[in-house]
Formats: sequence, C-alpha cells, structure tokens
Amino acid sequence: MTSPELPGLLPELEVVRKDFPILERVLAGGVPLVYLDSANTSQKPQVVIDAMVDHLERHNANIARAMHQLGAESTVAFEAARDKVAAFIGAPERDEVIFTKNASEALNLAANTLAWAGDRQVGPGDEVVITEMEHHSNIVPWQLLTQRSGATLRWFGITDDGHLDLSTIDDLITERTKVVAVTWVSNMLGTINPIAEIARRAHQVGALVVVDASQAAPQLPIDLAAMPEDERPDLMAFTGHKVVGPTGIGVLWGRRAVLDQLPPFLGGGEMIETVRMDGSTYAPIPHKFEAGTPPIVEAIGLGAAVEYLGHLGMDAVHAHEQAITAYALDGLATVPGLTILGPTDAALRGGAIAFEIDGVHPHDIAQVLDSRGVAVRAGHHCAKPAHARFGVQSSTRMSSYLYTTPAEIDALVDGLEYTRSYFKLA
Amino acid sequence: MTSPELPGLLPELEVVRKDFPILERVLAGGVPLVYLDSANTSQKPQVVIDAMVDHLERHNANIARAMHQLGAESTVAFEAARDKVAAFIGAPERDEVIFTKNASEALNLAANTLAWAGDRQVGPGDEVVITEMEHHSNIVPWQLLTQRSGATLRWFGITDDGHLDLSTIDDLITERTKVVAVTWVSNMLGTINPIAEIARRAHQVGALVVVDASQAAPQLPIDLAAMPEDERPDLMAFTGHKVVGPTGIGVLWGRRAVLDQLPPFLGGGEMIETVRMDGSTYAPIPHKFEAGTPPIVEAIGLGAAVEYLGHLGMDAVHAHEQAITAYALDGLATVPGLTILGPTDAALRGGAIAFEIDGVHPHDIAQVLDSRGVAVRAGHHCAKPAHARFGVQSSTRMSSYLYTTPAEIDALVDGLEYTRSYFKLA
Amino acid sequence: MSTAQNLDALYQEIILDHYKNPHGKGLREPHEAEVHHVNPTCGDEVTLRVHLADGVVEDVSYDALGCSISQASASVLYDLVVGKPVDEALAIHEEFLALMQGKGEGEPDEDVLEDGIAFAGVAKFPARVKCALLSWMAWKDATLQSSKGSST
Amino acid sequence: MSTAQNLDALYQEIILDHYKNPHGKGLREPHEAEVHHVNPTCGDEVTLRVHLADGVVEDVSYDALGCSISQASASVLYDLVVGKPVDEALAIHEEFLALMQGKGEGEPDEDVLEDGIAFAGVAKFPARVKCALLSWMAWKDATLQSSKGSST
Ligand SMILES: Cc1ncc(COP(=O)(O)O)c(C=O)c1O
Ligand SMILES: Cc1ncc(COP(=O)(O)O)c(C=O)c1O
Repeated sequence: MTSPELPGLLPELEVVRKDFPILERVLAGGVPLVYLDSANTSQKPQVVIDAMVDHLERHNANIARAMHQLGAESTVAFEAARDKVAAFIGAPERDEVIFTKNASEALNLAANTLAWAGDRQVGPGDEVVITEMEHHSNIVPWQLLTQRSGATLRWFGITDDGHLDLSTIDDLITERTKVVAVTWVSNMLGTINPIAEIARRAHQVGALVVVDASQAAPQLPIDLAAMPEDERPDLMAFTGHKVVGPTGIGVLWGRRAVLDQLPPFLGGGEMIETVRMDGSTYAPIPHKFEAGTPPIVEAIGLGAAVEYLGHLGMDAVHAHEQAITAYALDGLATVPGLTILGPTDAALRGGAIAFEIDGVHPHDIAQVLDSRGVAVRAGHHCAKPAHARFGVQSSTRMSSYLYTTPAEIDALVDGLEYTRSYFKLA
Repeated sequence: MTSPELPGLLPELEVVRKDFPILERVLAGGVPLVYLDSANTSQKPQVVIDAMVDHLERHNANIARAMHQLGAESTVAFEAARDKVAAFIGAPERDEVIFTKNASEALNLAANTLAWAGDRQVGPGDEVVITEMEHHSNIVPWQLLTQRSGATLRWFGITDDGHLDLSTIDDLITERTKVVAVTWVSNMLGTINPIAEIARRAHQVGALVVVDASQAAPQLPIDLAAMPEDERPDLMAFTGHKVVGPTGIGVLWGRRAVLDQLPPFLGGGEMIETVRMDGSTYAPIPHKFEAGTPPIVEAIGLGAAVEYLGHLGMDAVHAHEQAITAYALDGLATVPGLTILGPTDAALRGGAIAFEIDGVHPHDIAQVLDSRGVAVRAGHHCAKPAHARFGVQSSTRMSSYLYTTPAEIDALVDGLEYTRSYFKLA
Repeated sequence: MSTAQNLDALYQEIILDHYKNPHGKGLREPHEAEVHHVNPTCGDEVTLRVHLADGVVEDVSYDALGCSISQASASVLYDLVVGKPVDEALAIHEEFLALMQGKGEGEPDEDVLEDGIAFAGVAKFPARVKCALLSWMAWKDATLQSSKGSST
Repeated sequence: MSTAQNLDALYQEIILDHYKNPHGKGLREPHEAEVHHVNPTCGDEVTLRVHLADGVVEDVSYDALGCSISQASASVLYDLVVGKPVDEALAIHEEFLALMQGKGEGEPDEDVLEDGIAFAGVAKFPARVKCALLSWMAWKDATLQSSKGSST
C-alpha cells in the first residue's frame, strides 16, 4: 500500500510493518488484511514471537525454585522482563511491577484484596468512585467489592461530547471515598481523561487512585517516576496483548507502600515466606502477589514487546497514532449518516473511534467490511454503560496502531461507502 | 543415549525425544542436558510451539467479541482447545472446563468464591479438610478462606511410609465438613492418594470434593465421566506447563451444578450477561469464570499439548513413567546413605522421587549434579509441611517424564556417586 | 469465510425485506409469558411475548433491538409459528435450529421453513448464528413458561 | 554456569572446612537481639543472636540449617565480626555484600575479608548468592535491632 505523506507517521512505516508477519495475511476471496481492531488486541512483531520460541526451545524451566542452569536462565529472563516493564512505565521501583494474567486480573487483584482485613479495607459507609466510561473490567470488580463489603459505588457521568463530567467532582470525591478507579484512555470513546487532576483531588481525601492504563500504555509515553507524587496513581493496570505482547500476561504496578498494605490475593507457590499447617507468612512484593507458576514465557514475550516499543520510541508511536486518528476522523466525516461517539479532536483522544451509521446495524457494517478484509469490532466493546449513556446498544469501532497506514483508513472509508450502498441507503 | 531394554518404556522413545527441541541442548562445559525436573515443569514438543507460532503469525485476534475472520478463527481455535482438554480428562460436559492461568489460580478460584454469599458459602462452624502432603497452592488458599470466613481448617496426616493416614477419616470428615481438598498425586512424596475413597466419604456428608490433579494429569489417564458419581471430584485443577503445554494456562474442571452455585470470581470482560452501573448479571459457565481476555495462545498451546499426549496414549505414558520410576528407585537404592521420602513401590506412586543423602545438603547435591548437566530440584518443592512431617527442611527431587530414558537415570546415579566422593563421604 | 459472494448468501433479499418491514413487531396483549433475552457478545436484545390458547400459538409479539439478521429472523419466526398448534410450532423451531447449527451443510425444507430457508447462508457465519437464533430461543423459553403456567 | 572447574571455584577447600567445622555455632547468652531468617526458595533457616557491649561485637551465636555455602558463610561471619567495633563490622558486611553482588567481577580484599574471599566463586552462581548472604543479612538485622534497643 502506498501511503499519503502525513506528518507524524512513523518513519519507515513499511519497514516497521514487515516486523508483523500477520500483516501479510490474505483473507477469504484473496483480499489482504486491513487490521483495524488493535484496541481489542494488537498484532505481534516477529521479535516477540522469536523471544518466546527461543525460550521454549532452549531455556524452558520453572523459575525461582530451580537451581540448575535452565532454571537460572529462565529466572534471569523472567526477572529481566520485569526490569523492561518497569523501564517502560518509569516505575519508581522494579519490584513494584506485579505480573498478572491480564489487566482484568490486575484490577480484580486490587478490588478483591481491598475487601479483606488490612489497612485499606473497604467497608460499610465507605465509597468507591468509578466512571460511566469504564471497561467492564473496571466496573464489575468494584460492583463486587461494594456489594460484598457493604460500601457504596458512585460514578462520574459523561458529557455529550464524550468527556468525563468533572463538575460533580467535589460532590463525588469526599472524605468517605476510599478508592477512585478511572480509565486513562477510554476504549470506546477514545477520550483521554485528566487523571492527574482526579488523582490530586482523590489524594486530598486520602483515597486510593487506581488507573486502568489498558488503552493508555499502548499509545502514550508513561513515566510514573516523573509524575508529581500527588498526581501519580497508587495502582495502575495494563495488559500485555495490547502492547504487541502475548495474551496471558498483564501488569499491576503499585506504589510499594500500598502493595505492602494489601493482604495477599491468591495463595500458593512462591508467594510465601514460610508455610505451616496452622498458618503462613508471605514473601515481599512482587512475589507476594504472584501465586503459582507465573506466565513465564508470556512475561518474556512482554519484555521483548515493550523493548520493541521502546526502540520505536513511545513519543513516535503516540505521534503516529495521533496522525492516523486525525486522518481517520477526517475520512469518517465524509461518510453520510455517520456519527462519531466521543471527542472529535485527535489531540484529545486515543486511537479507538466508535461510530454509528444511520440505518445500518454495527454487526452488518462489520460484516460487509469483513468481506473486504477490513477487520473492525462491532458490539458494546465491554462498555455497556457508556453505550447506554449515548442511548445506543452497540457501535462499530475502528482502532489503529503503530502499523496502521493511511491507505488502510482509506480502505475503511471506501468499505463504509460500499456498506451504505449495499444496504441501499440514499 | 542407548537405553537398556526396560519393559513398559514408550515405543520409539528416541523418536519421541526428537519432538522436544530442548533435549538437544548442550550446557556449560559441553555436557548434554539430562532434564529430571519435569514435576516442576515439563518440556514442550515442537508441535505445541508450532501451534502457538502459527496462531501468533497468522490468526491472532481477540475472541468471542470479534466478528471478523481473524476473530472467528481465533475463537474457533480457542474453543477447540476447550474441547481437547475436555476430551483429555473425560469431562462430562465441555462447558465445565474453565481456563485459568495455572493450577494455583484454579484452586484459589474455588477457595475464594466459597467465601462469598452463595449456596456453598463457608462460614463460622464449618470445616475445611486438607492434607499435610499438599502443595502450598492447595494449602494457602484454604488457610485464607478459613481465616477470612471464620471456619476451621483440619487436615489428614502422613504415615511414616508416606501415605495419607486415613485412620482418622471418620473423625476428620463430619457433617461440619464443607470442603475436602486433596492432591491426587503428591509432588514431593510421589504418593498416589485414594481419591475415590475420600470422595465417597466426603460426599456422604455433603462436602465438596476438590482434587488437585497437577501431578496426576501429566501421568495418569483421567476419565471423569467414567467415574461413579460419588467418587468423582466436584472440582479438579491442573496446570498447562506440566502436561507439555505452555505456562500461563491452567484448568479448573467443575461439575456444572457446583459451578452454577458459585458466585463470580474475577469480574469484567466476557464474564457478563449485562452490565449496568447499578448492577450486573453474569454469563453461564464457562465464561462466568473467565474474566478479561483469556490466555488465548496458551489455551491453543495446551490444546496441542493434550492432543499430543492423547496420540502417545496416556496409558502408554503412565506405563513409561512407572517403568522409569521403578528403574530409578532401584538405582537410587544403590547409593550409600540415600533415603527416599515417600513410598518405594513404583506401582503406588508417581514419578517425582524426593530423597536425602546423609551428610550432603540438597543444594549441594543439585549443584554438583548441575555441573554434570543433570537438572534436579532442591528445596522444599512448595511442600514445607510434608518436609516438616519427615523432620527435614528440604530434599533433592528427581522427576521423570515421557521423554526420560534409563540412561538418564544412570547419569543421575553416577552423579550422586560423584557427589558423595566430591564431598568426601566415606 | 466472508467474501462478496457469500455476503450475498448471507444477506438474501428475503432477509433484507423482513428487516425493512418486520412482521408482527410490537408488544401486544394478551400474553401468558414475556421474556427478555440478550446476546452478551453484541448487546442485541429482544423482549418477546407469547399468547397461547387451546394448544395453539395465537400471537407472538416482540420488541427487538439488533442487526438485520436478528430482526429478520424475529419477523420470520412470527410468520412461521403464529396460528400453528404449539407442537407443530416447536417442530418448526427444531428444524430452524438444525439448519442454523448445520454449518451451512443442512438442506432446509422449504415446505416447513418457508422464508426461513433464506437463513441457510447465515449458518456459514458462526458469529451470526446467535443473531439468527436470539428471538427463536426467546420464543421457546416463553412458550415453555406459558405452557407450564397454563398446566398449573 | 556450572562446570567442573567452577564447581571447584564454588566449593573451595576453605568453604568445605568451615562447613565441616563451623566456628561459633550454637546459641549463647547473653544477647540483646535474636532474629530468625528464612530463604523462601529452599527453606534454609538461621536463628542468630548478637551480643554487643560498648560498641563492640562481643558475640554472634547461631543455629543454622542449610547448605555448605550458608553454613560456611555463618562460620566466616563469626570469625570476621566478633571482637570488632560495630562500625568496623558493618563495613566488613558492606564489603562482603559487594563481593557477593559483583557477579564474580569483584576483587576481594583479603586483609578485610580473610577467609571470606573464598566466597568470590559463589558470586558466579546467582542461585547461591542468597545462601551465602543468609546469616549476614540476619546479623545486620539483629545488630540494628540491638543498637536501637541499647540507644533507648
Ligand atoms: C501438586 C501441585 N499442585 C499445584 C501446583 C501448582 O501449579 P502452578 O504452579 O502451575 O499453579 C503444583 C506445581 O507447582 C503441584 O505440583
Ligand atoms: C480500557 C480497558 N480496560 C481493561 C481491559 C481488559 O483487558 P484484558 O481483557 O486484557 O484483561 C481492556 C481491554 O479489553 C480495556 O480496553
């Protein structure tokens, strides 16, 4: 594909694309793949796949516990992956990086441990504040926590143009607030939320700030150590498969003091200090929260993934995403009857763009696009409340990433025109 | 390596070994790898690695939610993996197979959901019965549950020859018992436990039977559907990386009626039916317990793994394990000052053999063996209470698998002789 | 597999016609049972009522939000079962279910399924089978509930 | 990397001698602090007491269960710190720690570490560094506790 010259695109985009074997995939009917579903899951560069294969073929062993050469190699590789992830997010301490199976487990780890006895336990009279634009994975855990602990769940609403309605902040975040959990970037509306401002307010009342960075980590440069302390999250989650890493691995970063205060989540394996039948004591972080055999080859894959992103440069990835998003917003605006859900200024948003077309259901749009090789997502994108807020049940979502070309956006826009004519819209 | 002719060995063992690339590995000093740490983690055949690579390079997409071609391919592959796992354990229903990240998460899922409101909730006055020979992953979750719920934890002891002391069964399992959690095969002593007998007794009092099959699934043919109902576990856990599959994937199998009774564990993603800000309803099993993006490529790897085991035949794998174990027990008996912890009859045990040598610490044994390429595990093997029962703090453990040859056992025994001379034992 | 050809197999004229002009749409009285079914993947929903009398499906009324396939399938359901004895309607349901689960291999019986045979193409799209079945599953659920209700 | 050669570098004669005949082993009175440390990976344990007087390490007594490296290192610790002013002993601790964490690159100072230089080979075995440090970490912990105790 030849790409129009857009300022901000990744240099040598065609070369970068060669790193991703799946982009050569030809689909049914001989059409090439146009993958615009990266907010759902990203594709993997060869270097990530190779790192995993090399581990499985040459170094595979269990970690920590094994003292033999393979065990030592495996342990070194696993812990090096932790260092790489810590560097990727600018973690103040590498031991603050906890490996989980995905972002959902990371968020549930937070919500679940807050239910049990400990310095941060949430109980009746306490309040947990979330927002209407969260992914289900940052809603349901807090519903379960508040239902089970007798606390109250409250939430920020969304303005008509897709931003958080912060006018209620002083009413919502009060001395009763124990936790404020908010997404950095919305996976449906694309909105980038002012997490610094929310964190400052939450910290004033002593609440814990939990940030869902599942959509932020792939797109925005993150440097936790560089944030002013009152604006820094206390806990932050993201997921491997959206940052060109494998499935089966996620990350919970947490401030050491907070992680030390939380009781254990899952028990067993290397999360212990000592075990007697009548009681156990627990290891320090990060192991305290890593029960059982961790996702070893997945952590190694994730390490290679964030290193790959580091080589491209997250500033460059972010600039690319913004250029493509702006180009896509322009292209979509030419499609009659198309409405975008969420902010329409590329500078204020991430790369996921959800939209509706009058008279065609999102399923049907996605189906017609698929017949032309264009892969988008249709449905509620695990954000039913945000859809309900806009009075819709589902939407179509395109989402780009560092390998997306302007020509692929053109293919999407052409496909949407074709969809309209296929369903005989005037 | 030339293998003595032992009855029971896998036919064409040398050909089977070629399936495992890591077995060609040459270690420091040019010595070949003798991998005797399979109870810790097993090695992976090429077909498992290839299945994962093919998925990542050609079919990668998120599942369930994605309607495009890659999404459909990925979903079909993921659900086919569930079918393969169901077939591997003879699950009465394929939807009873829940994918977790490892065995530890599966056991914690059980223990954690039993703490919350529901038909099976465990509370003050209730009792949970485990055994002294459990892996920490089947101890700590139940300690957390009983501590947090106000219930009481009780346990079976171990006899001097390494079997469960069932003489106390009627005292231990009573109408107060809500859960009996026991390992099928011990990862330290190698003991195969009479789970049918224990399940019958537990079911008489209405208790839930949880079986840790982490060491059983790699070695024993399992056919849940063929078990008499009162002898069948209600919940059973095992882990992918010990059955020639990847890390990052485990399995909880559960009887549908029981899984339906348990409240959700982790919230988010596709575990929902509908989500509103003021409350959610949940999907039926298996999705109810699979929050967030599941370990997709790992499930696909596990599917290939259990299919591989199925092609070899679990009866053949079991026979091989028994032949090697008998050969190893004989070999170890020739080493002066060596004591085996656990049963010494190969027919009554699994392939993990823990031992002590008078006058040399397990670390030092493992270190000397490692210098000769022989990889064994030294330590408490996540079974501190079982070690304490035998008055030891740690042990050395060799563990074989389907690719182990008699010549490798010879290398171990030679290495132990060398260790004794290295440490100048008479 | 989705190509231009089987896109047309999926979106047959009959389906698009039912989609544009659904038969029997709207919630009506009387009814013995009302159910609400959701497709958790995409959020499509249907609220569906049945009215049975003397072992005959007197009315099926519904309010549905969803894609062309799910809307058209509710409309075809209405045409096929209203006025039929419950037993016969359930047999039609079985036939439709079999067609949908046949992965595109099934040979639909036009005498039984009428416009429903247009859904043969849907069976080749696993992700869309649920769409086609949403209202049919709801109808069966409601019918069983109201039969139970009436027999007590 | 573990080969026959660096096996000998790991298990130097001095280490094996200390292992067979540990110096200062056993728990003794008086003591101002007692700590219990565990290596979670292997289960090795040490219970260790310190007795300080007038800023001098008067006694270190211990009961340890563990491998040759951890036992020998406790014995060498005893030799190196008992009788020394606390400040000097802490400086020796620093030096030993640096040697162990140097991945085998460090140049140990024999005047300071005496028999302790035999542990240079251990630093090449990441899994064994924890063994060598177990009693040293326990000693530092106990010393800080008892200094705190005495200053109040
Ligand atoms: C008997 C037993 N149970 C549970 C486990 C835990 O498995 P995982 O570490 O994969 O969660 C193991 C292995 O480590 C085991 O041997
Ligand atoms: C904003 C947001 N949060 C959380 C998640 C959950 O991530 P995972 O499914 O990997 O747990 C996602 C993606 O699905 C997401 O987009």
